[in-house]
Amino acid sequence: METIVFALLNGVIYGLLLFMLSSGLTLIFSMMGVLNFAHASFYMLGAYFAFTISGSTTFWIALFVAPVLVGLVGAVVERYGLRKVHANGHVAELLFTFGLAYLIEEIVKIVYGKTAVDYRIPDLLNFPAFTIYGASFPAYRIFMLFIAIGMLIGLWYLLKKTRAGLIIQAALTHPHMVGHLGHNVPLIFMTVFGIGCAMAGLAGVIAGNIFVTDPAMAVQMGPIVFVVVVVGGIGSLEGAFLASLLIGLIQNFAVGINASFAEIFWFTGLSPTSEIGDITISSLAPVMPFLLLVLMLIFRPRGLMGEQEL
Amino acid sequence: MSIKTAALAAAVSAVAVTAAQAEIKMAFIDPLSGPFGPSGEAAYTSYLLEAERINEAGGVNGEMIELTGYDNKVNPKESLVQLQKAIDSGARYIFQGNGSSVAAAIIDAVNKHNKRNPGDEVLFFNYAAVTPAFTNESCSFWHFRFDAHADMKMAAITDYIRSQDDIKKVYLIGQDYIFGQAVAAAAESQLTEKRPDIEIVGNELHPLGKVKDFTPYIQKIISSGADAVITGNWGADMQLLMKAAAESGSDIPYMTFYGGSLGAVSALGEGAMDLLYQVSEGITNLEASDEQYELIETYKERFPEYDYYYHRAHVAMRMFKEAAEKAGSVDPIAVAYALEGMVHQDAYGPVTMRAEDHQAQQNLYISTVSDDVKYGVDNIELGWKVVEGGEIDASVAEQPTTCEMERPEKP
Amino acid sequence: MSDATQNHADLAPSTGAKFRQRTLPILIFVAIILAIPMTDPSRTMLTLIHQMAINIVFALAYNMLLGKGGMLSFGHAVYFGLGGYFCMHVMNWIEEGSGIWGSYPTFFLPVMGFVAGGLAAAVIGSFSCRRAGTTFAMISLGVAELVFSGAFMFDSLFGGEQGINGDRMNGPEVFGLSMGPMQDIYWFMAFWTVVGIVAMYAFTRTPLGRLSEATRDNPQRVQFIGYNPTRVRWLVFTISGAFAGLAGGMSAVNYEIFTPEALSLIPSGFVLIMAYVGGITYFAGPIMGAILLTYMSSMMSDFTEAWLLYLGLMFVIIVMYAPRGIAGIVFGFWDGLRGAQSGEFLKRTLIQLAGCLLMLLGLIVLVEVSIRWSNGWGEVFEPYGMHFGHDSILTWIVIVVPIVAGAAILRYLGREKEEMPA
Amino acid sequence: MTAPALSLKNLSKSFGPAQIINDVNLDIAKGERHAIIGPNGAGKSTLFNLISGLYTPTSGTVSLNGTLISGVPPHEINRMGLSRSFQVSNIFANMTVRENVRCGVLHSLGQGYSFWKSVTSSKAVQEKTFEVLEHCALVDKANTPAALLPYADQRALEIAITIAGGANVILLDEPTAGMSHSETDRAVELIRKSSEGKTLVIVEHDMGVIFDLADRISVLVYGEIIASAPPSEIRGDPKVREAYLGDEALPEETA
Repeated sequence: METIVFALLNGVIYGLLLFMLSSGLTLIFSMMGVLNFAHASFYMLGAYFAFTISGSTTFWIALFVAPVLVGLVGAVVERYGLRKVHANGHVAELLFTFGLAYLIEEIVKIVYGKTAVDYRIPDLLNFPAFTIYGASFPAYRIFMLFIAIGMLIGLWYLLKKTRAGLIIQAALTHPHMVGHLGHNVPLIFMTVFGIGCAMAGLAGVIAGNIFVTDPAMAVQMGPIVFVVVVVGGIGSLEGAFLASLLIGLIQNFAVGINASFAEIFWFTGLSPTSEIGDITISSLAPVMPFLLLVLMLIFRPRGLMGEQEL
Repeated sequence: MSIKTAALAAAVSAVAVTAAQAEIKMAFIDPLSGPFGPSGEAAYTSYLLEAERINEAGGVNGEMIELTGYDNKVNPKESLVQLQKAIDSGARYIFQGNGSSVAAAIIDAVNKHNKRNPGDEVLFFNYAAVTPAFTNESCSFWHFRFDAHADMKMAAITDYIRSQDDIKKVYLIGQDYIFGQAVAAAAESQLTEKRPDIEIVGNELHPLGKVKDFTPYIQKIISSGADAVITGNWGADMQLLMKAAAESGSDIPYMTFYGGSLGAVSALGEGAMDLLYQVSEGITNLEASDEQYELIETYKERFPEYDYYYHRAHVAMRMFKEAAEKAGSVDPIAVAYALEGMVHQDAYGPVTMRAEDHQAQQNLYISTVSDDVKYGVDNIELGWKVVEGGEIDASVAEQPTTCEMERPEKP
Repeated sequence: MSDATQNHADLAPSTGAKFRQRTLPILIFVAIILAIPMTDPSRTMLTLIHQMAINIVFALAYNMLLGKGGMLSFGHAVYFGLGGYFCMHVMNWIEEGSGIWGSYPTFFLPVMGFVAGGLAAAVIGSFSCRRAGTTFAMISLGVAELVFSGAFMFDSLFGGEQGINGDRMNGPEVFGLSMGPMQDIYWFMAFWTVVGIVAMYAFTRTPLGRLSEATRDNPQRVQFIGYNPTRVRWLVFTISGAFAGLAGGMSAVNYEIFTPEALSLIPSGFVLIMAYVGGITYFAGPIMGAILLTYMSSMMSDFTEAWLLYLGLMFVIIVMYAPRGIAGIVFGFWDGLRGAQSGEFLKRTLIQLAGCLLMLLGLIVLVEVSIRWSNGWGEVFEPYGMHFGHDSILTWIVIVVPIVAGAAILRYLGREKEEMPA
Repeated sequence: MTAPALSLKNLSKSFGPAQIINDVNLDIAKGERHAIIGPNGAGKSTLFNLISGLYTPTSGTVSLNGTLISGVPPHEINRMGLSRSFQVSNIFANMTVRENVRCGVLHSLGQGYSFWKSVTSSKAVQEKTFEVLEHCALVDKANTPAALLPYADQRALEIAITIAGGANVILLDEPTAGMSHSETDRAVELIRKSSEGKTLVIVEHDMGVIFDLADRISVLVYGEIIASAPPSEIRGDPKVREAYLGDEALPEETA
């Protein structure tokens, strides 16, 4: 029972965090056709910016300023980088963002050093929120939950209730039509790219301190975000949301399960000392998202909510 | 960061100044970046300081030591690339410690190199890779270990647990590679032998250096009802484990190999007292000579970011010097023979380099965190203090060896 | 209408042209390989050459996918790694002498890598090659991560963190090579590099090789000449995986160790950069890229800590301004020199070069000064006896002036070109 | 009685709510030159895509020489002897003209997916390539990169690739679109020559071309065939006049 409660709590938080990243990636991809390989690098930038800002001011200022800065960086990258390679097709754009991920990591290493920085959670939130089954649950994680839900509502409001959102939605479904409506398409692209990056940055701000803020955080997060987008169905925000939660929950549930293959597949006579029999579900946790990806590709290539086959 | 590295730069330049007359090239191959970067750097600084002191005192047989650091990112293959580079640049003495997988690869590569390039031999001084096999079935003449291996450290821990009657359930957590597996196996077999009534309620191996949030593991430990946790974790895996334990309000004692790793104590804070235990070959707060205190203080002054932790790095350097002087040569084979069976009078008791397996035998100390100490760690007031009954004599920790060593011809 | 005497043979390039374009470069390459040992290279040099050899074969194998097949993969090291791993196991079987393996020469280990890499690619490709373009790229990334993290679960296959190691000095000797000393390995590397290059070049001349290019350019049309583009992609993927496995086998013999990191995204990314920087539209491009980048990674890292930053910058600049890579620049320069207005062309190129060099100068000073400042070791960037502190005004002049001047020159040239009548 | 070369039975295709092809029935006999005409948006290209296998019909069937081919992937249909061209030039732009044609030749000469022999090793491939090039008057440009060809030659190359595989049913999608008069004449000549002894289905806007070439004409309007008859009858058909020819007496589309 306690395993379930813990896995549920941690899974939802992690899942929402994944959604903060994957929603930006989905927005950018479905509008511009650009698969932003450097998306997780903006997540990393968010954490580092927040570390710097909260060092000289407070965490609360960083919470607002850092994502905005990351968004601005994103907009600059779109305006002076991506736009130039746009003519060479999507693969060239993907390569550009791939190189960008490299660059950001190296610049971060130069500016902040190769090892982790001491980005701490604010003292105000550094207390146990409640205790269940003997383990206390940190208040900061509850705070993360609220931020993530807040962002979710904000995104929903932006897309459904504002004029900008309507244009974005129109652009999502009919990318070629928006230009005819007299809207400045390059400006829309730049804005969407910036907003997507800012959301990744916000995720970095709130996750950098409970995980580790080091130059490897982008590389570790990147592939999982891609998995989320493919599993959810490319271009579908709802799909990305479901896939994020699904992967967050699966990974956290897996950690909590000690059963080994030998115990699960006892009927096959698998020996618990054999290499396969010895594998426990909890040790499978890091592989789960990728396993899910491959299974999805084989059995349901369009993803959870995708409209078409990839 | 800037304070730390300024001092490091000073050390680098101090060693570099002597480079003009350098004769003995040594290579330090360990992580200098990434999650285990601080572990490597903490040891590197100790070596640099000791090399500098030896050079100031006239060097080894009048020759100066030049030590170069190589970053291997705790990756065995990268280590071999760096090892090749080091050998190509003339290094004949290799120091490495972080990661038994790396040490295994280096032992293998050094064996091959020495076989294929007679007259060009290389020695490997292992200061922290403690998988027992290196001085047992896979022992090598070219390998010397200055740290107690996992079975020895576990013997010290289990010896202590033997007297702790309130520990009934033990949880094992470790890194998923040869070292972590060796620790778990040693804990299981030694506990069943010394305390058959203890129940092992969990035996968890997690990926090395990849887990960013240990909270789910800690929650699992708490719900298992364990009375104590035994872990061989080191580097970031140790620090993050403690961070998660502190966040979850865990009050279970942790018996660790590397609780002294950077940042583990400060992660727990006051909560570490009587909860975090470590086994080591010496701690700064032990009664020692003024000379030793002076070394500790010099180190802290030079490298304020780190604590004096890698005492064995100094021991390894000094034993090399003694052996080279005894042999009257810095030729690796001669030095190796001189090291065999050598007894070094150290600040924390004698260190014997056992000839049959090249495993150093030394006293071990179980310590816990206390606020009543001479030297704190992590730049806070808390520091390590030996627990009652925590002085484990070298003979208690000594383990038999299965090593059948092949020796080259004596020069 | 053509006259009756003309026949199909006249359409193919003449024998002379074929020799110039195809045979001659390979002969020159072989001559260089034969000449190198005469210079009595140092161990460091040999280490570097062996790494280059492995990377040349790997980058060419990769370019079969990206350049010739139009498939961008972020996980090609998987096949390199699996091929190499299999070779490590074979190496150990040779050492044990079990079964027929006892009489298998280590010299031919790359053949085993080829087989293993090909098989792995055939299996994985059977589902990943159903898509093309960016989706294929994403899938390749996911599959690579799956294989990489899965590798830690099967220690008997992958050896866990410490990997699998072996000893290449076992099994029967061939060509009188004991495979121990580096000089022996040199001939091993030379042999397999030439075999790899010739075989992969030959592949581009086969029907499948041509179809691979056709599928890259126009998969729809390929369907209507009777071919299944998915099948073409799958076959190309398999063969490319096999050659990556061959390179893995070369690496297994060279390092005598394989660790799961060999399957990870880092080598996958590096091979992509090698191939792309070299120039994916030319067969020789990846060779140039492999040589240059191996050299950079091994030598530049001794000169500057920021070499990865320079690498990233170079990659991004090439993606933005020279998508045909270094080979494109070299061949473009060659064509320009031989073109009608070679004088004008040379002048333009030189000015362009000057602009680039100026910008590069400023950039290098900027990076080097900031890396030293950030390290905080108190070290100062002092090239050629000059002194650039991060706090001196001179330093900032040396940074800003060349960058602005260089940018201005390049901009001016760019404008001039636009105004030129087409 | 031999089966018709192509037979469409109750063929329908819809995309979502939009019904593009509606219950088309059409038999095309072997050796017939059949033209399909109709206003823009009538579904001519969709019909071609259905026949050539690019789309799967929503309902109904397509048979080639009596064999059911609806639902069969395009490359297999091609191997069964049906080849098509495209409305916009759909060639391998990075290859030379000769290489383009050679790609088209490969499969019919049993080269399969082979990667163990050189593409130049087969004499049959070389000869057939030359023959096709000669047939389409492209020999002089054989070594020109396809992307650099003049427009009319690109169209000729499109036809060359289409016939290179020796298919006996050939679908041409507006082969003369955008050509000048003299170029059109040359193209018609080429088409006539290429389709000798074969079944030809052609979509065309140029009525001159149609009435010159076709044995029979089908008129497609809003996804339905409203008439199918020899040219002379079509000209006089009041339904056709009303639906199609009425507003543009003899439409001569310019590009």
